[in-house]
Amino acid sequence: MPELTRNGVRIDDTFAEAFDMRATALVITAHDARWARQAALTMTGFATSVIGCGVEAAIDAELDPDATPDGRPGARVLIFAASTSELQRQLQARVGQCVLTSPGSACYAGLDGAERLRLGDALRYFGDGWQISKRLDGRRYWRVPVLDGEFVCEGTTALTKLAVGGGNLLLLGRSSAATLRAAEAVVAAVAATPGAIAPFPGGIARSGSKVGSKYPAAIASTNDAFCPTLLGLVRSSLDADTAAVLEVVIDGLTPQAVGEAMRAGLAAAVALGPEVGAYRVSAGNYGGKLGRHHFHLKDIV
Amino acid sequence: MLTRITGGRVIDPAHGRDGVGDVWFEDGRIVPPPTGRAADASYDAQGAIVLAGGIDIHSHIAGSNLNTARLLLPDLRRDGSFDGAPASFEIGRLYAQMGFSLVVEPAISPTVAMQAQLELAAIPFIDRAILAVVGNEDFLFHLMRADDGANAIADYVARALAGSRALGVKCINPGAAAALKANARAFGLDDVVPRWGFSSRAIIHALQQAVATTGVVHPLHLHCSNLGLPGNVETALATIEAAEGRPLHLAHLQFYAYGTEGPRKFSSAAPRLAEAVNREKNITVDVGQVMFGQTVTVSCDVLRQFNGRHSAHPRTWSIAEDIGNGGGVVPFRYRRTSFANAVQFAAGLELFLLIDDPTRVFFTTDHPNGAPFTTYPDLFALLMDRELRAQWLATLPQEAVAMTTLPAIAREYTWPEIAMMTRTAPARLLGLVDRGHLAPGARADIAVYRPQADRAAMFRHAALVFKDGVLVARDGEVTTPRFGRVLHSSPGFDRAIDTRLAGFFEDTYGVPHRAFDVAAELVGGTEHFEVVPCRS
Amino acid sequence: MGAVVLRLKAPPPWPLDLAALQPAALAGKSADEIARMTLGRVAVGDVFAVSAGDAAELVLQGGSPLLDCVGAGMQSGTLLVEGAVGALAAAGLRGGRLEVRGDAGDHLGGAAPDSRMGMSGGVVLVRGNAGARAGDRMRRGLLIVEGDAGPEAAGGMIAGTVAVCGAVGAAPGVLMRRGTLLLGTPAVAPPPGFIVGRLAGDGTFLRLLARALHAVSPRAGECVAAVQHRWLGDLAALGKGEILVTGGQAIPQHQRSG
Amino acid sequence: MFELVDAEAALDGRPAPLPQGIAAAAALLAGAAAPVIAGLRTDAAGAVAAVALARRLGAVLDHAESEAVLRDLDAMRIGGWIVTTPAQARAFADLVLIVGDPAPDVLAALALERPPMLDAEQRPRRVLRLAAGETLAVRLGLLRALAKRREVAAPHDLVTLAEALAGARYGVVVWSAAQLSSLAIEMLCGLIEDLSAATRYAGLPLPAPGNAAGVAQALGWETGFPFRIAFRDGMPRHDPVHYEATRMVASGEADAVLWLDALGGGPPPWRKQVRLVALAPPGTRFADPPEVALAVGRPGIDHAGALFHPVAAAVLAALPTAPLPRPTAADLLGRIQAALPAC
Repeated sequence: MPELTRNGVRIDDTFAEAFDMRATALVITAHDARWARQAALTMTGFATSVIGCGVEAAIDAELDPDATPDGRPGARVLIFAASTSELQRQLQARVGQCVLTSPGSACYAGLDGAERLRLGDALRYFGDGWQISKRLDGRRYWRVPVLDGEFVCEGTTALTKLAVGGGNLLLLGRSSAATLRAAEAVVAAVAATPGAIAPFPGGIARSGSKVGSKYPAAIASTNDAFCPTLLGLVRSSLDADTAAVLEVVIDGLTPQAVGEAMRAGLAAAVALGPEVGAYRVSAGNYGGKLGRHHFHLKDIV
Repeated sequence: MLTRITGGRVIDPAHGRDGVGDVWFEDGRIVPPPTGRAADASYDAQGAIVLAGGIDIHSHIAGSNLNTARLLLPDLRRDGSFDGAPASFEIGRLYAQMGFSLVVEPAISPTVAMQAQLELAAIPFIDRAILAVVGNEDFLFHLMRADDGANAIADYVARALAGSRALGVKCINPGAAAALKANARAFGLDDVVPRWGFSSRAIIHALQQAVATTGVVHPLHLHCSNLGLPGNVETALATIEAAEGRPLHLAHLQFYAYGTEGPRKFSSAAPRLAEAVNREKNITVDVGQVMFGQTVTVSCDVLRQFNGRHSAHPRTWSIAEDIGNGGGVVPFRYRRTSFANAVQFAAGLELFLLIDDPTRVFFTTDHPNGAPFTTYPDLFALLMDRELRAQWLATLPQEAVAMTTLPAIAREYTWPEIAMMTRTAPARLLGLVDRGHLAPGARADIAVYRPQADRAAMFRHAALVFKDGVLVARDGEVTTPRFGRVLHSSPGFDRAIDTRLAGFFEDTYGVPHRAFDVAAELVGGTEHFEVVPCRS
Repeated sequence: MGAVVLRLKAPPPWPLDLAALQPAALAGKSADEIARMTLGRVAVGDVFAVSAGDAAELVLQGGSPLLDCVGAGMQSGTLLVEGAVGALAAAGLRGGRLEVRGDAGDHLGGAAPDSRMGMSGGVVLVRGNAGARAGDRMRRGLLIVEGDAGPEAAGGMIAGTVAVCGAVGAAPGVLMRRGTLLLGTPAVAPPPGFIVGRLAGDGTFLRLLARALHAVSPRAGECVAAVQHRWLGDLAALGKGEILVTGGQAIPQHQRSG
Repeated sequence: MFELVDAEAALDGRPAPLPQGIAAAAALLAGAAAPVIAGLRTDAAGAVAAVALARRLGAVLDHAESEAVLRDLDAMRIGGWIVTTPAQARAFADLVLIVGDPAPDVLAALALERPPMLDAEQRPRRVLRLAAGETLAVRLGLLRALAKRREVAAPHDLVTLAEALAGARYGVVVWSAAQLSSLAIEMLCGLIEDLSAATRYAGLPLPAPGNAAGVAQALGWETGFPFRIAFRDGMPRHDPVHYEATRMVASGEADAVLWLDALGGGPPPWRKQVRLVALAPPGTRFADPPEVALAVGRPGIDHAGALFHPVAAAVLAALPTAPLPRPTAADLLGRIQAALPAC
């Protein structure tokens, strides 16, 4: 595999293979930033991978009061799913269980577009007939009576079918600590990129996976080629001195957003250098057979 | 003036005629081809279909309930697209364009007959008739208790026909309107009218017998109980059984063709009903087909309308109680996207297609209840074209289509069947000897259709329409208005019934009974009316 | 070219129905074509000096209480009246924007003659006063009266928002089913059929409302900021409407048993 | 003051033969830019003839009592209504709520002093009254809220009334639209609707004079609309605001009026000068002589006519009580139409 080196960091000539996804965005507000963040974190919890959670979701940005519809502090969250129906189902469940319940919260569309998902339109029934609809400036809001006042929730939010999931960077380090530092730097860079998120705990996945398994029931299993403890037992992609590998998975509302996030993440990893962070960066793919979006590391470095 | 329509395919099932030929008429009547005389006027019908004028046995074209629909919904009519309740003149024009020459308004209570007759007098081009509604009046129940019940009821029914100048007898959800006055909200075949204790079944029997006694040709025209409710096929089947072989006409049967199968507990039970109708030869039916779009339901089934008022679209209604039935007007929009409406649409077509005998199933939408009569052309096209039906079905909710057998039905109506269903058979059902056919002596009510790829367009605008030998419409344009006749029966009765009616009405309602009688001199004089003979 | 401008040449001879003068319909018509349009017995050109335009924007220069049905049934575009209008302005309005820089007559934003529904979308702003039954049977949209409104404002309202920055006449919100009536003049007691309700503690909805109104009328936006009371009714009807009221002393919270 | 005496016609107050009167009427109407056919106190045939003439002239049609009729029709259109007839109320109503002070003749037909004729138990009727007035709509609103068991503050009399209303088996609410605001009628219809959830209630809107209800019916079947219709290009248009005859005369928009009053209800209500053709029974007094006055027969008195029967609440034949060979309104209108110049 030809190699490219930047700031002493080896960059594999490979590509991240990403897939089309359905996505939406929400703006969640509250009295203060803390409770806005709390509602956003709760509704994006257990949303690491579509395989096990149905959706992948995370906070895209925290918003100042002047950037939200109601002039209160807020957070924008992005939610990705493999199908529109699953996205609708999860949206309803998560906003209903995690935002409607959170003190002082309100919830608005975070995306414009013609195709819509039901938000307040689906949740209004919690009002048991006492819910009130109000259309202002062409947007419809529901006011649902709750114990601390009213839950204000926009009727619908937009759906995008241009979203992409599965952008990724694999960070290979000579120590566990250095690998984690590199991954953290990548996550911070992705977080600063609008329209892209890194799901998984803190944005990092240590359980990078491959498709299939020896067990017929499992559709994915550990990516043995990148497991340091299996070096020598399997056909490995690792070097002899690789101590640990971490993956940052990136979902974006557009292919461009994923590309930008990967570019920023790769730059951050490179900036750390091979001693402090990763000595080598790679990416996960399935030979180009499964996803139509290929982000070649040599193009974004 | 001797007139000849030449070279068309003349279809007259009454006389087994179906072939290319001429039709001659003079002085308003069909005549045999004359020898030694040339036609004064001749119309070329080569390639066209020549039929007698169409007859619609059940269409709400007059009366205070329909007029309420007009006054209730001026906003719907503003853009000209709403045909649910056209003005009287327009009714005549639109029917004439389609080649119809007689329409029966089937629901006029004798207490509001005067206005209905005034309205009929304002409908040009076509002949008209009303059916008089009985079956919910306290006076009838009073007679049912009397010693001379059967005779008195026959006299009363004959008296009602005379007073209202009606052709036949209609009975609408017998007993239910009376029960509603006592706050009943449901009423089935064997429920009884509070205070009087008579069931719907008993009222139907009494009236069937009365109609037979009067000699009126048209059998009791019955609007059954439980209209529109899921599972009401059982009501319709029980009613057919209750007729016990005596003649009975069931109106708008589609509205009773509902089972409770499927996930939504609403399905078409039309095949079961069709089977029963095929078996019971004493039964005739009209369909009351549903077509999609805005309409207004107008019915003397005041219980049904009272219960259905909250499904109004737009959200307005008039429920009016009166001596006997009263009436309700509830606007409604049948939607293609609605599961229930799609099942209704399919169930109607199933009835048309599964009832074998075109002499016992009649062509109606129960205008405007299932759809305005201006949808007839589309309905004709659907009956005659399986492929067109498939196209329509493809636009409907498939889970609704699955609740019907319509996709599997291959039958396509032929021209002779259409002629039988809309000309020959209705004339017989109403006891008319000189209408509905093209043999010498018949009235020269003739419709000529020029076949074209779009069958609906063909039926919408008949190429030529003659009424009593006068050209009244040509390719959709009507000529100078002229007026047809109003048909009615005139059975004899014992005048003693008048005394009983007078006493009951003046005391109970504060109005002398005679005040309700139609005054012929105010609706065009005696020339305006034509008596249809009773069986002797 | 821009907006179509109609300048009133002289007071109308009698009440004229201006519903036909829809901004979108006039755009692109020549001055002659517009002048030939009829308003009952008179031609537009008899009453107005016409200058044509190509935008869905209509300006009426000069007003009169004899100009009825201004913007009635309008679906899009903008209509600006530099003067007063008569009855039924914005009646049955479905979209677009009407601004009246003067007073409006009765049934502003109400049901068009022969119809059962008031305005069902769009934005209406009246800088002056309005007559009786403003917003009658309104179903959707935003109607702002910066001055006073007559009796039965927002009567029979189905949904939508009516804001009256000045005083209102008797029986505001009568037969209101849903919707919001904002009153800018402090009032002390709810009208018959309304009970004293509560504002939501977080005020989120008021923030949204203030923002939306402020964009059309800063004065109306300020009224929202001053809202202190919320009355609920009309209990004779569905009872899911609200009257939002600025300042004043509210009567004590209605005590329910249990 | 001018009184139409028993001459066939009068031109500017001077007797004239009928053909001359017809010709003058036709000429006057044909020359008008905005003619109005008003009054319309006539039978069904007169109304039908008036529609034909209006269609021909491009005229507006309005009835002297249309305001009251349209108030009732509006209430029906806005939220729906449940109504009954006086004949039914007489037979079934065990409770009658009389709102305002309706004309006593129809009330008498209800025989309120007797039990409902078809009530099995023959219990006496309960008769309740509610005064009309400016605050009626508000009071009715409170009554409705009470009837829905909502906790509104309301005067004691309304609380008592609400309790009484709930006890009826077949309640009838009687009103006369001429005395009530449209809002009050809407409230009444709503009250009846609310009460009908549990028991039976129906409204009994009493008809306005001048056969207004009968003429509304006739205009309905002839044109599809009630009063305040204009014809443009032969097509009817209905606008209750702009086609109000009184307003059109007051504003000067109408330049000729055919005042049709075959039922003897009196001259036009307006003082404003407008060119006038009057069809009225002999004995009718006018402040100023109309340009053309034609004597017309009275349906139900001089000749047979179809009129709205206030107790049956239906259009019925009214046979003449004292037949006289006077022309009917339909005759005269037909002759005027025939005398119009060909178009």
